[in-house]
Amino acid sequence: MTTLYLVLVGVLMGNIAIGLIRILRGPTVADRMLAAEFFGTVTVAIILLLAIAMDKSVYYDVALVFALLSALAVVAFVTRGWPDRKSGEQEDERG
Amino acid sequence: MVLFDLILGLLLVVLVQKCLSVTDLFGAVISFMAFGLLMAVAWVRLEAPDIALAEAAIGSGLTGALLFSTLGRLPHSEARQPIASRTVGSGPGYWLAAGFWWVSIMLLSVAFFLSLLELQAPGLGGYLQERLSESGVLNPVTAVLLNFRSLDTVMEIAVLLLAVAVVWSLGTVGWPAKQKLSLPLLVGLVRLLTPVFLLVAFSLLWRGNHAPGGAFPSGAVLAAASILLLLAGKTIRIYPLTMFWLRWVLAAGLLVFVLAGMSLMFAGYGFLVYPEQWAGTMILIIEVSAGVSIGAMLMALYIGGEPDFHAG
Amino acid sequence: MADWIPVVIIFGPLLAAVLVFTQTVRGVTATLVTGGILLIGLVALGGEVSGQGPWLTWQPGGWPVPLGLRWQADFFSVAMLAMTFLVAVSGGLFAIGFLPAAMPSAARHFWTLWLFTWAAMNSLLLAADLFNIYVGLELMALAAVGLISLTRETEALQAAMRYFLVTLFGSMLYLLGVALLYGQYGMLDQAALAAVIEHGLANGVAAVLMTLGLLVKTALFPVHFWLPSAHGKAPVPVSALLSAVVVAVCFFVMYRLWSGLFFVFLAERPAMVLGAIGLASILWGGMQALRQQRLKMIVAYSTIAQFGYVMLVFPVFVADGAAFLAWHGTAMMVLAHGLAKASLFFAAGCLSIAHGHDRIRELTGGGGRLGWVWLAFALAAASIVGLPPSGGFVGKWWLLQAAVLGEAWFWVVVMVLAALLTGSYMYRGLEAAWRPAPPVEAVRPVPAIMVAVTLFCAVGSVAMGFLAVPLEGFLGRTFQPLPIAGG
Amino acid sequence: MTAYYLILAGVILAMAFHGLMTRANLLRKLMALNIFTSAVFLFLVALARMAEPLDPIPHAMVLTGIVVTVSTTAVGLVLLLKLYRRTGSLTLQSADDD
Amino acid sequence: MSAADIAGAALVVVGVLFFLSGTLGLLRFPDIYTRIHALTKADNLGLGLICLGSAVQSGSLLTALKLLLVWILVLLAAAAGASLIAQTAHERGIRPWERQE
Repeated sequence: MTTLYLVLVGVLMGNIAIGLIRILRGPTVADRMLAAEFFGTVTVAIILLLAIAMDKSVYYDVALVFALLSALAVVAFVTRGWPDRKSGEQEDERG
Repeated sequence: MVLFDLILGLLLVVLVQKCLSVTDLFGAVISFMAFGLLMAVAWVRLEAPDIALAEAAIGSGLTGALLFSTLGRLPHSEARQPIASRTVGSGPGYWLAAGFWWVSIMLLSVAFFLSLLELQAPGLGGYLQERLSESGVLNPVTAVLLNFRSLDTVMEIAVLLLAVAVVWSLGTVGWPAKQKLSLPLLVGLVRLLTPVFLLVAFSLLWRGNHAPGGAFPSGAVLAAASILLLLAGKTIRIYPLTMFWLRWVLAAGLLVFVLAGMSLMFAGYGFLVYPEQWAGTMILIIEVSAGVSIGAMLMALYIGGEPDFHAG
Repeated sequence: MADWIPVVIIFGPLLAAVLVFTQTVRGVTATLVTGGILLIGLVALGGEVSGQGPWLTWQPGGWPVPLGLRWQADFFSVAMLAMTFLVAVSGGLFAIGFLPAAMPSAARHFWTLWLFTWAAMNSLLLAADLFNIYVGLELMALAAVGLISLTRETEALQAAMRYFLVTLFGSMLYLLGVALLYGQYGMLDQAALAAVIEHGLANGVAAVLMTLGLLVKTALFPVHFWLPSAHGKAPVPVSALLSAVVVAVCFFVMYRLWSGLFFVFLAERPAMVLGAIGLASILWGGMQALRQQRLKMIVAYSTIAQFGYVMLVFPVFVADGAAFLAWHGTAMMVLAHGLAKASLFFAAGCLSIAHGHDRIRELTGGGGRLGWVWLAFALAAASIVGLPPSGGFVGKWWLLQAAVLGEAWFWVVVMVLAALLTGSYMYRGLEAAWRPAPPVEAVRPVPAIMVAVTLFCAVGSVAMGFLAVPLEGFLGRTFQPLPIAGG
Repeated sequence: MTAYYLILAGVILAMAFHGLMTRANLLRKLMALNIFTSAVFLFLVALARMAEPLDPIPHAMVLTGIVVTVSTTAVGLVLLLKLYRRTGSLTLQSADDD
Repeated sequence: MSAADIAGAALVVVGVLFFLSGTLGLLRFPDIYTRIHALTKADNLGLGLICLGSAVQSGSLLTALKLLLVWILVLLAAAAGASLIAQTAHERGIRPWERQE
């Protein structure tokens, strides 16, 4: 049984490897961010499968925290991380 | 299991190589965040749940947000930049020094890899199991952090508070930051997620005594919740009085820990020596205060400067 | 033993820093009150150490060693704590006059970072656990970065960034060495490891990594490039603290390792390597100091040279001469160098306040209050060079005696050469003193407290020479094998 | 079998060290320093796993290290932004001691 | 190999297949808007099925509810993230891909 899950985890890791190509080729910044978000979800899936393979229920909490934090990364990217040339960059702090 | 390790190791190496050599800065940051995610998978593989929690909350959540807010202020982060630094010096002196350095580093790394074979890794696991019952908590990592090696944790919270002091000394930040573009969806999302964040944060804090969790992951989840509120534009207005309380909340974790230790010393038990019957409750009090103030400190680090309420 | 002593010494400045951060106490009063409390703690510690044998140990958290942590103190750590106390308090007093004149905007943040650095140094001087030393090194490094970048000028920010990258890399090398040792023996305490450690590749690599990490932080030859810009561009009281004590504390940690944990490895070859590093630092620091145009840069480069000189203790010690004499010489030299270096930077600060710059060519001679500043500069320079009555002389003389007794003639020649080199670049700074006194209106008034503090440190450094005999007795039992911790 | 992770940590250490030394961009240097730190922590946790029974002391050390690393990285990023505002570039000019 | 195990395993395998489709979509689709579609498929169904599979397999109600929460959270994050990115991409003037006849 655990070998099946480990094979599946291997397949998911393959997904990450393929997703990496999008990071390199992605023309716009948003494509790279999509790949990053995809990695977040795949990591949650991998941790869930590992939790079953190593049958430790504590890893479900790790997956829960990961699921929570994936929202933060995307929101941080959209509001602060996307360099925006048109509207210029306000100086929002006094050095 | 071996195949899994090989793939994981390969992916980690490829991500590190991409992070350091892809020309576009943004791609490098994304590869670095992916590296953080896979490190969390490695912690799960090596059966370190506490570290996986901390890496999830601090590594991929907070560091990612920090990097994005930095990248957002560097307009040309997408442009192709020269990767390698131009060779600084020239002439025989430089090449002699570079050659000396290169050889010595090669020798050191070969010796390092050879020495890996010798490591017996005796470990203190067995020794700790015997003394765990006296520590007042069930989770061994929390026992080590807050009872056996509590001095390390005190100084580590001091490092965090010092980081906030240094960031504040480097400049002030307009508060509340003007929101660049209105995203009603984001406000809705934040209104839904914030209760879940708080629930998870305090559940992590509460079960720190008997299961993986504790002050650091819960503090990081609290900081993530407050960063989400900040990004959605939902920030409180700061007056001189709130500024006064903000400084005390930041310093609360360190103060409670040190004063608890000192009071134990004056009570005759010795610095940070918990009496058997109160160990559990004292550790809980210290952990709650540390968790809340770590959340505040990580939030202050994200803001990146002393909030300047005159601007608001 | 009184459990409260290390707690007061480490957490006194830390609590003061937190109180200053929360703006409940003004910075100056916090520093002076902490100074008072620490004076009591130091006197009590000195009494305990001289009373109850060379080594004192405390166990915070109350657990026996392999599981818990340990603090330890011997004569050398008491002397270093005293020197840190003197430089920190005098630097604070100097800052009272210097901050309003030089950087009024940053004065608000100065005191918190100053007290944090003080707490980090005290904890490093008392720590016996390898991982606790790592956290202490990070605390000190972060505070130093904050202090260097306080003026927010471009030069200071670049120096702070360079120092930040280099010193964190050094801490990581140190931690890697600690991880190797933990992998080999499963223990983190110096004494426990010293009893168990023997020759082996893993231990050798761990020793090299930890020493390399600390060399990076002590800014010795192969990895010295960050120090001149960091110490030269930082505000004066900061460069005084950094040069006099922060670098000395890093050397102290290396001294603890090589005289305790890695004492088994201190055979012929590693001692020669350490000596060669010292020699290279002396030559490189000296040559660069001769080329500098600004007074503060000369003093910064002399730090590299002086700590190169101090590294000569390893080959001299191995040359089976009077081993104890070599260690006493090192201890005395580090202490005297600390006070003298602080006084040199304070003098450079007074001169830069008076003239608005510190380029040697345009500095004017000693007149009025500047006369006292130049006198202090001369006394401190004498102690650094090692002229007879001063503390620096006693340290170098003991080291020279040990080298002669051990027939390490090569190192004797090196020491003499180093003394000549030091003398030449110190004189370069000093020759401006003989120029005619400046017209009164050309020079801005220097606050009295700054001149007093400069003079106090210089006289302190020289006075250590006169106290050589009792100090020798006090340091006499410095070199003892580490205490075998219980449990 | 977890000894494999020691070798993996060593490889990542070497790559991060190379990146730290050769990259001029300060943000890349900061990321290389973080990767170097993660590799040291991977080394520690692999040691913890190799010990019988599982040894939680390195776990506590790594937890402390992660918090220290995130605070130093935050300071490094703010310093980097201040430098960028002043000099307009993300690289350190060579030490110009006049 | 109880029935629950087999059912769980089957669900997980299908879940992984959806992830594969998500990856291919992320790679092959021409512009950002279509890639978002591919991504949300992977999130909703891929992870949903894996959560369901492991919930069935774990047997305890508490774990099942926790996994349900994980799935809902990822759904929320993916949906909100997708529309946020699409909206800002549109504002930044990234035009959708048209088929050149």
